Amino acid sequence: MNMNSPGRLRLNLDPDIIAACHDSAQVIAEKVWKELEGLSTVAVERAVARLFGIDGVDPAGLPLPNVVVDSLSRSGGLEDGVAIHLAKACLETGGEPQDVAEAIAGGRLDFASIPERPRHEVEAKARELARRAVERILSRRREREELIARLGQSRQPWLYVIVATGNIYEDVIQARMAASQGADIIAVIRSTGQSLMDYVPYGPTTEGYGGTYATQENFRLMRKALDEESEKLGRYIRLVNYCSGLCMPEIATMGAFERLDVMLNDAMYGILFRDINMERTLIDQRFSRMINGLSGIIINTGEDNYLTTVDAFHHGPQVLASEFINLHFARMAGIPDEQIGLGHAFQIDPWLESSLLYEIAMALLVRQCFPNCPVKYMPPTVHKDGNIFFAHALDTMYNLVACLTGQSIHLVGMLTEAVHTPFLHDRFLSIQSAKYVREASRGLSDNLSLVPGELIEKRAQSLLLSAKQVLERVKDIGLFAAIEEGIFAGVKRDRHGGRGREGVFKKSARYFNPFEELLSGKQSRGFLTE
Amino acid sequence: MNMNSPGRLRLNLDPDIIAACHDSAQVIAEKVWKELEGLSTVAVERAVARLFGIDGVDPAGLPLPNVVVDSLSRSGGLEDGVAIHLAKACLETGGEPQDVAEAIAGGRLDFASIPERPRHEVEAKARELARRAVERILSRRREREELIARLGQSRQPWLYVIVATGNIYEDVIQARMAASQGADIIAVIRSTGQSLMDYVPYGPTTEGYGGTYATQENFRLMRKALDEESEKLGRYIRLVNYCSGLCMPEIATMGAFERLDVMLNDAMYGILFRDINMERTLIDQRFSRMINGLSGIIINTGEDNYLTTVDAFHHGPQVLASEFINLHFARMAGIPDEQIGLGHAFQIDPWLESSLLYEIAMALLVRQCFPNCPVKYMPPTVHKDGNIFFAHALDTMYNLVACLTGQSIHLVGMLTEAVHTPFLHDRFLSIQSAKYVREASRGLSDNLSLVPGELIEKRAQSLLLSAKQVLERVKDIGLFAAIEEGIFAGVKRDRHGGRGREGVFKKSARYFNPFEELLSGKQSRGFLTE
Amino acid sequence: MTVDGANPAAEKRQLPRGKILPYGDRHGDGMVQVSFTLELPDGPEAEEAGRQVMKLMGLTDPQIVASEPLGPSFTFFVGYGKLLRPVDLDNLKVAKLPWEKLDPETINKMVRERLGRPIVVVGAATGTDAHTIGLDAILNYKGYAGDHGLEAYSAFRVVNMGSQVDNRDLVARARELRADAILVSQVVTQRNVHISNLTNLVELLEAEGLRDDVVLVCGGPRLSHALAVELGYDAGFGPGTKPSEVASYLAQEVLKRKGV
Amino acid sequence: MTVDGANPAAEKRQLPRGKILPYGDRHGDGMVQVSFTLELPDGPEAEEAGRQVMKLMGLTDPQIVASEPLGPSFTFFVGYGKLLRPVDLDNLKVAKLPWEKLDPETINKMVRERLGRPIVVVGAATGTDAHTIGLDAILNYKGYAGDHGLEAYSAFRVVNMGSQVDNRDLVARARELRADAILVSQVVTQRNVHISNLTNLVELLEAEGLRDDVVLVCGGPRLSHALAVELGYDAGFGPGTKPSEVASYLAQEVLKRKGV
Ligand code: B12
Ligand code: B12
Ligand SMILES: Cc1ncc(COP(=O)(O)O)c(C=O)c1O
Ligand SMILES: Cc1ncc(COP(=O)(O)O)c(C=O)c1O
Repeated sequence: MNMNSPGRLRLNLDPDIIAACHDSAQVIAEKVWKELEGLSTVAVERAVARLFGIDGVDPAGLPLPNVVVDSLSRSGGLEDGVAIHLAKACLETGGEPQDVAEAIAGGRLDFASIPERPRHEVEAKARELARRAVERILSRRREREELIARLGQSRQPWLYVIVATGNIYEDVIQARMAASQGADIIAVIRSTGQSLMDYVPYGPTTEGYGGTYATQENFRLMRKALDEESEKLGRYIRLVNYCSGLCMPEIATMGAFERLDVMLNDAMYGILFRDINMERTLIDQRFSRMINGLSGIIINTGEDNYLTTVDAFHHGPQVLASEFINLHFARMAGIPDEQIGLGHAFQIDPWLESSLLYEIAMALLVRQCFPNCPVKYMPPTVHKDGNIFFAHALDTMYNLVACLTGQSIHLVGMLTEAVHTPFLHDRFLSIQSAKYVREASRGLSDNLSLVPGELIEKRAQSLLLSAKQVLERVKDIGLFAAIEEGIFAGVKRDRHGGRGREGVFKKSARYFNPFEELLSGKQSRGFLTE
Repeated sequence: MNMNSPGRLRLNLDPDIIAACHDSAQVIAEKVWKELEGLSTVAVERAVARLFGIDGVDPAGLPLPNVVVDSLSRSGGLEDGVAIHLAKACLETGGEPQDVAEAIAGGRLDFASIPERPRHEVEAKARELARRAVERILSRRREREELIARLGQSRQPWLYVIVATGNIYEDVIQARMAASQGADIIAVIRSTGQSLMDYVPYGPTTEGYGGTYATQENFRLMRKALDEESEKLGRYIRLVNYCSGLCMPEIATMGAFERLDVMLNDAMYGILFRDINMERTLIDQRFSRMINGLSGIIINTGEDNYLTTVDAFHHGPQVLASEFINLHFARMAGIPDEQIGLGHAFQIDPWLESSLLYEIAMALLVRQCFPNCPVKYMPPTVHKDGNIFFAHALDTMYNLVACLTGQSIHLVGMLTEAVHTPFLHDRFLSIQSAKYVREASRGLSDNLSLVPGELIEKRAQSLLLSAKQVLERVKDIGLFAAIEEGIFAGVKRDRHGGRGREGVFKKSARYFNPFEELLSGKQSRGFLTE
Repeated sequence: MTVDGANPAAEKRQLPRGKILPYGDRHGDGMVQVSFTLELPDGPEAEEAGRQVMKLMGLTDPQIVASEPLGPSFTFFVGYGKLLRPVDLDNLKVAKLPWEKLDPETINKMVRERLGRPIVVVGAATGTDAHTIGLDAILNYKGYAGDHGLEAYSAFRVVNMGSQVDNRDLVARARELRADAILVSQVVTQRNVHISNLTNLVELLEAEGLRDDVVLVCGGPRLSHALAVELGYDAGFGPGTKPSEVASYLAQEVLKRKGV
Repeated sequence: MTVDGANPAAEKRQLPRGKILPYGDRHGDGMVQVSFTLELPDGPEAEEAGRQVMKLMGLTDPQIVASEPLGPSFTFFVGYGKLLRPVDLDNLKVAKLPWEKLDPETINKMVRERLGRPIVVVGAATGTDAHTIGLDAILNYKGYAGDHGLEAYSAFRVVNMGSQVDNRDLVARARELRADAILVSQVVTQRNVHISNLTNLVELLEAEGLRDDVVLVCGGPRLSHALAVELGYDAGFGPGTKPSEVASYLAQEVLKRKGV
């Protein structure tokens, strides 16, 4: 990973304050996990089913992982986890998990009617199935590493653009063009509403709104196209999709199987922005991140969304606090810092005097607090309106700040942000301007240093101090209460409210998830060198 | 004058080299003047006629200053200068110079037939007429100073835009709108070709190409409109026109009478870009600058034009050398540094790696070499094409450099530069973006300092050193030979070639120009405090 | 020898009264900028096709000033041309907004005196739309651009259901609260998803016999009063709407309906 | 329960063969961006007039997405709409360039062998046009974009008269040099000043009986071959022209005229 750096442009920050932030955030994350350890969710179990190789839909169109989990839920076995029941069924039938799932969907098999077996035998089978899954994922990961070694990749900041036509075939066209124009990372935005669906759609899709459904087939089609472009262009093009929503772990699994490179995965986004139940989200994020970590996928957190919802000038500390928390949740799930792409954004009112100085302060602060993270910088959006020319000028200044402050992943802003999801040429124009700024400003941060005690440094120092205070408060009251209080993005959620709550269940004493065992506590890098 | 500064962003420059540049440039300018002292031009004489109050056209449409000078030329008296002949005619007829001019135009009077008078009497009359002219100019100057004191003005950098519809009435509309959008300075671009006309058109005009004719009536109409806007907006709006061409001193006079605030006035522009005879231009620039100086007008030099003609990356030293020369020509004509707006530009190929660093180096260098000059910074133009969106992004970076490096006069670039002279909304969009950058970057240069020995500083130091060498070479061979060699803008001109050469004449022993006597060697500020 | 004998009056090439053309740098020049992409590789053929697009838009003197390859098979164009077909100002149909702007005190007073209780308002971002900022701007105390939201008025009792609200849930809630008005926000408009969402709500209300009992209002950045009326709403509010405008409308409309 | 059953073939809503529409984010969506100014104060009336402008341009679903006051009496609009009138590719008239691209050696050899002397070329930026960069790019040794100018060829003898050349002086010089070709550059185009300049040169040449003796070529950023031919020139070269293209054309055309 060629980590970008802000050169000589460095803030003078108190390392003790940063350390204190880390300490608080770690306590916050650990406390959450201690409370939730005894719970699992339908999404986690469906992900296990997928990891075991189950895919496809029943005649009614219901995805087989749902069929399996629903069936197990009806038969009362869900509390044990789907893994041992599937393992048992495989042993019983001699088939693969997919065969079991199809048999269940076809009404030819019923979990309840499968006779018990010795625990160690069933666990061993489950472990074997899990190891196969891990191997499948690692082989995609190695594939990525080989491609990068062979084809190379752009210098950072990497230019990241979205495609969002709603139609995977149009998306493919647009993505290919974007790559040939200079994009390094292509994100396929999901259709509005997918995050609230408690299943993952199946097959190629052509009818999304404001985005395209995330399906494994869509992932595959896009990955294939981008692999072709990568070969053509002689540089590896990364593919992104979204984990958030009611299906975080399943989508993480699909991403791992289809060699996605980056996934939006935020510990709290679902709670705050989709009104998904807190426990559900926090359990799901953990398992999904274990898989993201294993697959070598860079996760991107969603703090930028706070800044679209509340005033960016005043909410800097909350963003930073949330980044510390997201980081520690990710580390706990075994993701190394090199895969933790914390998110932030350029969203201060452009007409505020010295707004650029505040943006630089925040961007440097994030860069310096998380030196090993491939931080992702989001462009201005809220303060754009239909004046596409002004929006383009605003993006240009944003581009400069992205380059000057050494951000790693540079999401390219669109001049038509306030009008529509990007058109083919919107992306061209935005990439052109971002490339110009990237090349023209090469070396700038090595030529400049900050004057101590001036606005930029003072602002950064005060943001850091406030973030520390926010984190201490969250540590004191716990994350659940903090969200109930509306500390993040000004959004208040009830611990027991929100969608998908019915999908949370208490693990039985017999509960077994071989992936927990395999992946827990390990940094994903470990797997490759094992 | 609230001079802008680049804050903490300062280059480490060797003051001895700067001093050496000044020395060479002063020698260069003095040498030129020594060679030309014995010459005058028809344009200088027409300007004297205008200063004496002659205006209007004859029935054929020929401006009366031309009628007077042509008539004198025919009668063989031009070598004495127009002043004494006019003074004599006034004494003879008891009328004003305007009456004399009309009588000559009407064939009722003939210079040759006016009897001689004692020299001291004629000179005294000429001095009296000249003092009235000076008073007329100073009263406009005081008016400006009072308006600024009462209404105030923007903080620098001042936003400067052009209007160029070809039609003064449309120009007035566009200028009013531009002022209300935030422009601080309005320049009325001249029609292509006016600079080659050996007379100044008369009256309001509506048919220019790529600009509007500079006429005294057009100046008046625009000044009036901008005064109204200034009152409405509560800040003084400056008006600009062009001195260059075959009528430099006449237009300087008209500008002084109509309270223009800024005039493009370059010692060499006419030679290089209009193929006007060297001697003609160098004599004319001197007299025109004496008037500009007196009237409190800021002059703007045209080094930016070099960078549109030859590669900006390689020709930095020539630009700087030319600025030193222009400065010393201006100082010799009695203009204080506070009125010498040296020009330069952001014109390096945007796709050159680190181009922005080179632009910053050059902009800081000019700013620091001429700390008391209201330097004028020109936007990118050559590297723009019909992609108006990219052009807008380029201008945005230019805007930042203008603010960061403390330029005083910020000519706002147009996104449609490669397409047409600006439309009403082009100006709006460009001003909007320039204002955004100005406000957003407030204080930035106080927050940043340059890392010594890095690219920006090294580049600036090497440009300065090369400029010194260029100046030494020009000093050695003289300015005429240097231009013949094509040292500036890659353009070679012959000392005895070019247009308007026939308008240069040798002064007789009886030559008298009361303005030379009144203004020579005096810094214009002196007049107000006298 | 003068350059021209300008005459300001003659010069103002006035169009016929009530007719107007786009303005570039001269009255009546008709100048328009366009940009678009064609699925053709860059080259003279594409450029000619681009010019034809401009002709199909009725532009005189079409000039393609930039053609940028977007990849092997698409080209992006920027063009300038003259639209010399005037707009007839006299025949413009500008949807008149059916209320006048009142200040908060007047609204509060008028509702207190004439209705005797607060107007009950239920608001939601419906369907899968999760954009709440616009809705909150209208409803929440904080308001928008220095103008307080409906919560700040004694004249309103506000229930903000938030985002992603199913139309059925919204209707149920409105019935339960005996709401006087329903306020819907729709921000995502790709493939007209807002139109189908909005239409569906009207159908539900009609099916439940509730349509006439409520003042039905929608808002969002791509909505206008004209479009709202077309879709069967009583009013619609577009970008930049201030809460006090909505408050003025609701107070006047509800009181009118109640006949008080 | 799946979201949709996409079918890539069916999905490609192909237009009839040879017909093409602008492309925003889907084949055939017709999306076009426009911007323009109207001489009206900002407000609902102006916005409706803006929408009418878009309708007059034949745009379906016209959306004004920005309206910015430019001052008290002008408003600037940005809009998006759909142009659903297809361009007919089969009927495109693309001015075919009447020469093929040759390399410098071929040109030099061919002129040496067939004409036996260099082709004499006089170039100028005429009228009051002082833009010499484009003309110099074609004529001077240095050339343009890595391609040498005509001076670099043994096949040409180049006389570059520079800028602001009066058409009469140009004609006189061409006669004096017995020029085979005249090359004119015109960059300033405001109010079509280039058109009158170019036309005037043709008239002068005709009046002097010289028109048929020279290959007459013009160039500039707003010129095209089609326009040049329309104005009575033999060829025209637009933005981005390389000197070798001009050299190829001149060699072929002059040799053809001379019948060698
Ligand atoms: C902020 C934002 C978000 C935030 C929303 C946070 C929140 N809590 O609301 C987040 C990051 C979560 C988000 C997510 C998405 N967004 Co969003 N988002 C925006 C953004 C940047 C600003 C919108 C905004 O808040 N404007 C400020 C408010 C005050 O203005 P307003 O909504 O117009 O409201 C005013 C008026 O319209 C009116 N009004 C509005 N509602 C109502 C209701 C009533 C009753 C009344 C009377 C008046 C009224 O009054 C308000 C005050 O004047 C816009 C782009 C832009 N710059 O406009 C994109 C944008 C709206 N988003 C878009 C999309 C596609 C999405 C996603 C679907 C993308 C994805 N697939 O992930 C997601 C999913 C959201 C979902 N399921 O709906 C698109 C919509 C494209 C289209 N035209 O269909 C836009 C235009 C961006 C783009 N170019 O792609 N988004
Ligand atoms: C450089 C420049 C100048 C320089 C010129 C220096 C010089 N020595 O040439 C200076 C600063 C002196 C200048 C002055 C003016 N300029 Co100027 N200038 C430009 C600029 C920035 C670039 C033009 C250029 O050199 N392009 C690069 C060359 C290589 O491209 P090209 O000319 O298109 O040439 C290529 C082809 O067209 C073709 N070609 C061109 N000529 C010929 C001839 C033949 C025979 C052939 C075969 C091919 C050929 O081949 C070339 C190579 O590919 C443009 C804006 C822009 N970005 O385009 C404005 C621009 C052309 N200028 C403009 C104007 C109005 C002026 C002035 C009149 C303004 C004023 N009133 O002061 C003055 C006066 C000039 C005059 N009397 O003509 C306008 C013209 C508007 C219009 N469409 O009418 C422009 C578009 C700027 C604007 N938006 O206002 N300018
Ligand atoms: C972390 C994260 N997840 C997901 C999304 C996308 O939203 P949705 O959940 O509707 O797909 C975003 C949007 O920016 C995000 O930041
Ligand atoms: C110093 C100077 N004078 C004059 C002009 C204008 O040219 P013209 O001579 O055509 O008026 C310029 C153009 O930029 C200039 O820089």
